[in-house]
Amino acid sequence: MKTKKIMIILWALLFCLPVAAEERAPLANFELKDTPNNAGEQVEFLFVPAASPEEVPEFLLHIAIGDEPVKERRLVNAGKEIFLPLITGEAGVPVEVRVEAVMDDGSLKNLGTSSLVSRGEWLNMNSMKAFILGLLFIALIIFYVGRAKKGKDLFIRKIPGLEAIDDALGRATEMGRPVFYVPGTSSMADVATLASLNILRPVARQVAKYETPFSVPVKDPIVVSVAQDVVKEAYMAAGRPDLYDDGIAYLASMGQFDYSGAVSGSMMREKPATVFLLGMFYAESLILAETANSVGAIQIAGTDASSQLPFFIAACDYTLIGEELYAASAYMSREPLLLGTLKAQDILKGLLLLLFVTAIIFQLFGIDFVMDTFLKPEW
Amino acid sequence: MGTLIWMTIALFLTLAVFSFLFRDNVLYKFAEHLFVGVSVGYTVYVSYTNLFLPRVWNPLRRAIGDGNILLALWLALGVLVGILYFSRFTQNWNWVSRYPISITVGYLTGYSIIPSLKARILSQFYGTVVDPAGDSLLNAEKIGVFFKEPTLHNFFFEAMAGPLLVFGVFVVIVYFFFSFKNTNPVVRFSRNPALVYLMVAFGASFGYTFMGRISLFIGRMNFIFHEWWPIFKNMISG
Amino acid sequence: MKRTLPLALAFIFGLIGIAVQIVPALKGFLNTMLDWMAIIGSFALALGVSSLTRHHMTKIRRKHKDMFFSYVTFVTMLFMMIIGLIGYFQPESLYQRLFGNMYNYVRVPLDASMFALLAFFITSAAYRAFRARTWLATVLLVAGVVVMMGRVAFGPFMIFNDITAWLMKVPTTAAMRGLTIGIGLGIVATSIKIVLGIERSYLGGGE
Amino acid sequence: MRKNKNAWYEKLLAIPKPVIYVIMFFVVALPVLFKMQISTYVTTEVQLIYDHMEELYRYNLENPDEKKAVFIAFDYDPSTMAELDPMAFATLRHAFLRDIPVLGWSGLPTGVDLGEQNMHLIAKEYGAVYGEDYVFLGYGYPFVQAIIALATDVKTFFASDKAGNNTRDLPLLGEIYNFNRIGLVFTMSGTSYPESWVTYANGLYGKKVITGSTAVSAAKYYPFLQTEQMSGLMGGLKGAAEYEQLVENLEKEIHGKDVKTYLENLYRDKDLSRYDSSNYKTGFTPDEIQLSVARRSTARQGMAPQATAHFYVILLIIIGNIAYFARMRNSK
Repeated sequence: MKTKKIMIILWALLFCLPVAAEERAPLANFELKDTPNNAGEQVEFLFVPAASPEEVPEFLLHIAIGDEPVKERRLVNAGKEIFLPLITGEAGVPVEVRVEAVMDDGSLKNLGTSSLVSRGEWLNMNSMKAFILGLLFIALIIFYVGRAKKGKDLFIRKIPGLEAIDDALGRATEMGRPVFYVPGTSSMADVATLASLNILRPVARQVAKYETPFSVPVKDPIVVSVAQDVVKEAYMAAGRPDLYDDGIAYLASMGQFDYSGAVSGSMMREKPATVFLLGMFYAESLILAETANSVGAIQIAGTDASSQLPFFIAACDYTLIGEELYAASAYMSREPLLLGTLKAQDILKGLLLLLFVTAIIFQLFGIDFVMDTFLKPEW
Repeated sequence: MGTLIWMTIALFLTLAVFSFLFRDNVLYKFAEHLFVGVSVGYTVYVSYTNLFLPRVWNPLRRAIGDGNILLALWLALGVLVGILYFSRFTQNWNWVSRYPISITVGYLTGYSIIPSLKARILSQFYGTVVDPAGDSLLNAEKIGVFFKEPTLHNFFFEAMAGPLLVFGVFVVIVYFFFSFKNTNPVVRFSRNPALVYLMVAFGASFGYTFMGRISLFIGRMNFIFHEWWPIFKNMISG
Repeated sequence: MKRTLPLALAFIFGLIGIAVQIVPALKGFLNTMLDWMAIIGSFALALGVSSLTRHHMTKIRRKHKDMFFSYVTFVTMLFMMIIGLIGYFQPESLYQRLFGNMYNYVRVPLDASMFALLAFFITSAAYRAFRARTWLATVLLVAGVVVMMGRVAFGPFMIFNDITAWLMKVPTTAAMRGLTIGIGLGIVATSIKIVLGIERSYLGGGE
Repeated sequence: MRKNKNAWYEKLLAIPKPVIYVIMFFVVALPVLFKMQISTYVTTEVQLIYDHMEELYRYNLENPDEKKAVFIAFDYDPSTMAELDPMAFATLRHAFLRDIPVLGWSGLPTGVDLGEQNMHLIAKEYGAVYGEDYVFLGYGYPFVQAIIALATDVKTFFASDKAGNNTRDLPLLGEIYNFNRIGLVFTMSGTSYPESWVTYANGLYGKKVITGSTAVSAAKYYPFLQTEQMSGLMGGLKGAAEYEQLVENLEKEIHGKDVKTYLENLYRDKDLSRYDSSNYKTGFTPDEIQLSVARRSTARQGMAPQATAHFYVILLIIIGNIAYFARMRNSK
């Protein structure tokens, strides 16, 4: 008897189920999620409307973040999922979102709430791949610097632009005309500027030895002081502190085109025999290079700005292409420390190329593993 | 009338700059030095109003006002470090200015490492394995498109585009190896193809940019003929 | 003090620069750090102005034949600073209008005209460089001319437009990407050298 | 190798720079001075833009109570104005000609004034009323949040527009305040903003995105056209000139051949109280009419000197090479 009753109830329930399920079919699915790899300053609200736009044209969100007053936002039902970043500002802030459906007759229907406390992570996993690659690079550098210090001879191929420096300086001396050195038109934030200052040192030393007039017009105030130090030390190293003057490296101007106007003007007036254009350049590259050509100077240019390389290639006598600018300080000084890093750089490049080729081959067979694991940058 | 005077000044300065194309002259010298003066004066003004006031002075005052001693101290420390630059004006203490320089250089170079590895290395390699849509660059389907419909367009744009791109990236990277001797077969083999890729790229980029540079000059000519001249004409005619 | 401390500072702040990117909790600190850099940089401006002043003072002192123009630079520089700052504290005043006009009718046209000089320079550079001296120079020449034609192609010459699109999409992208990767490695190597103290030229370079 | 200094090829090889420059000057200045125009060939990617706008116009005709708007993002500043202004003008003209409502903002702080100014400038030529026919919201910052705000209600993001009006008081925004009623998104930019528009407006909300870019960055957007993430593309002055041409043909069809008379009579029979003089002053001075007419062909006028300059430089290169080969042959 009892069993029969239970059976009836069960049967009844079973028949009711589709009805109940239909009633409980959500009009929308939504969820608050913690944004990974951040300091908890933001959480995400993922909203997937399930009802058709005719049935529910709009949804109404009540967003409560921390102690702030509750904000209302209308969300139009376009049948697409929507992803809403919510700014919490810091970790540990409670967030609550209550969702109501605005039915086609204008009535509101509560769909429930989702809440969470924003959380910060210790490590940004998105940067880990790059970080590990950086560590590998450091390890390689330390290894090869050690080898170089032990006196292992490290081969380095010829870089024509750098081979030409001595001749170009000699020519200026013979002609009795000055040498200009432009260390790019960017600030210290560009590593190319530092690479250029690394080359400035041997150039300045040579210039001091030859007693050639020297001029280093600069655009950035911090670069001026560094350039002054570099030139001063180089003159001392060459044994000619008497020739040094703080006016050798000077600030010509601070804007892009006023700087190039001022430098071109000086070039026209002082007629340098040799002009170095090394560092980061923007559109002004060609103004400087063509003016130098007009006064008959030998131009040795080099930049890592790939958009300016075509102009240097077209207008200048010698051009250090991209990476050669960075290799220059090792090339010129032949210091084991610097040569070691250059070797490490090549080895890393080789490893990356190998990885790249492997990834391509695997990808051809439909295996994304290598590519996704090692190369995919995650932001 | 006032506008016309200012526009005439602008016209005069424009022509003064263009006169440099023929030779260095008094007009250009004047324009050049005026430009430097105006520009540096303007930079100082902008640095004071957009940098010093909102990012140094106001936060410092606010931090002190709010009792946020830690932030105030940190900002004050920044000011102190900045003041160290002034040591360059002295004879014996000018090496002190190396402190702010090494802080700036150290921070900025350290900061550049991870973004460079990501944006300039990893994502460039990744983009050479698959295109933005996620298709392999060495895609057999695209080569198939060519065999189905063997037109020149399909050959270059579909079948060969991916493989040639991958090959080009490879040889150009190999070209910039510094510590391998020329006898290395891979290095020797990739030398000429790499140079061809580089020269095509430089030539094409040069030609591509030409238009933008001409636009700039057209802009100046428009100013003279379509902005300054009508106003000037209206002035003298009535 | 003269050398070790600066190297140590570069090392410490280099590590901070790396840390702010891999530890999200330091994000707030990142902004403070950027403010710090801005503060330190704003003091360097004084160095810049003094260097410029010195350069022109020397010209005046040595009675250089262009000393008149050095005065031009001085006067306009001071003029811009003074009217700019007065105008900033007295909005809507004559000073502010004057400053605006100096900007719009002096600085802007000078900037645009100097930039426009490139139209001439790019022509003379093309004339000089685009010659079939060697086979590589021929490649440069052909690519350049084809793209230039493609940029203004019309009617039956539209084929050049297609070739241009292909040249930009395939070989140019390939070469630029190869360059970018190499440059990226160069930047990282140089940065690591500086943080580790292997490269110290920026401190003057003496041992 | 003995050089024959008087040979013709030596002279050609050593053309002095000033000569090259002077010819260049005239090659560009003369077409500008004489307002030379060359007929433009309309490419598919620009024709697409025109077709999308016309489609929107037909939709609005069929649904007069549920009109859809065009959204224009002026994501550029004075440095790229020369190339992008003509695109903005043509787009605004097309919209006002077809009575399509326009919403706009700028994603760059330095572009805000420019964008607002341009909107009023073109609106004036068609008697469009601020707040009813068009609205300029201001500075869309932070950029991505601003785009996402367009998915909900842009009025909550912009409590007031650029001019300081409460956005809830603007009748246009009462009706059209989110992507549901926006048919097309235009972005004009020399930056990478169009990519963000594609990611968010197209990727998340399926909006048609049309890009106007500088000549230099146009190349990188072609892949987006192929995948239809972008629904049209204008690159540089050339793209602008094509669209300008299409819009001018349309205008002639609607307002007749003589734009001058149309402009002179525009405000004659209108109720001037609807216009707020802080946006623009109704009526035109002869100077303004002249400028308005000239502005209708800025891009096409730029095309002629563009083309002549290109041909000039190609000619120079050819001369240089002929002379070079002649020298080679003679020295052998």
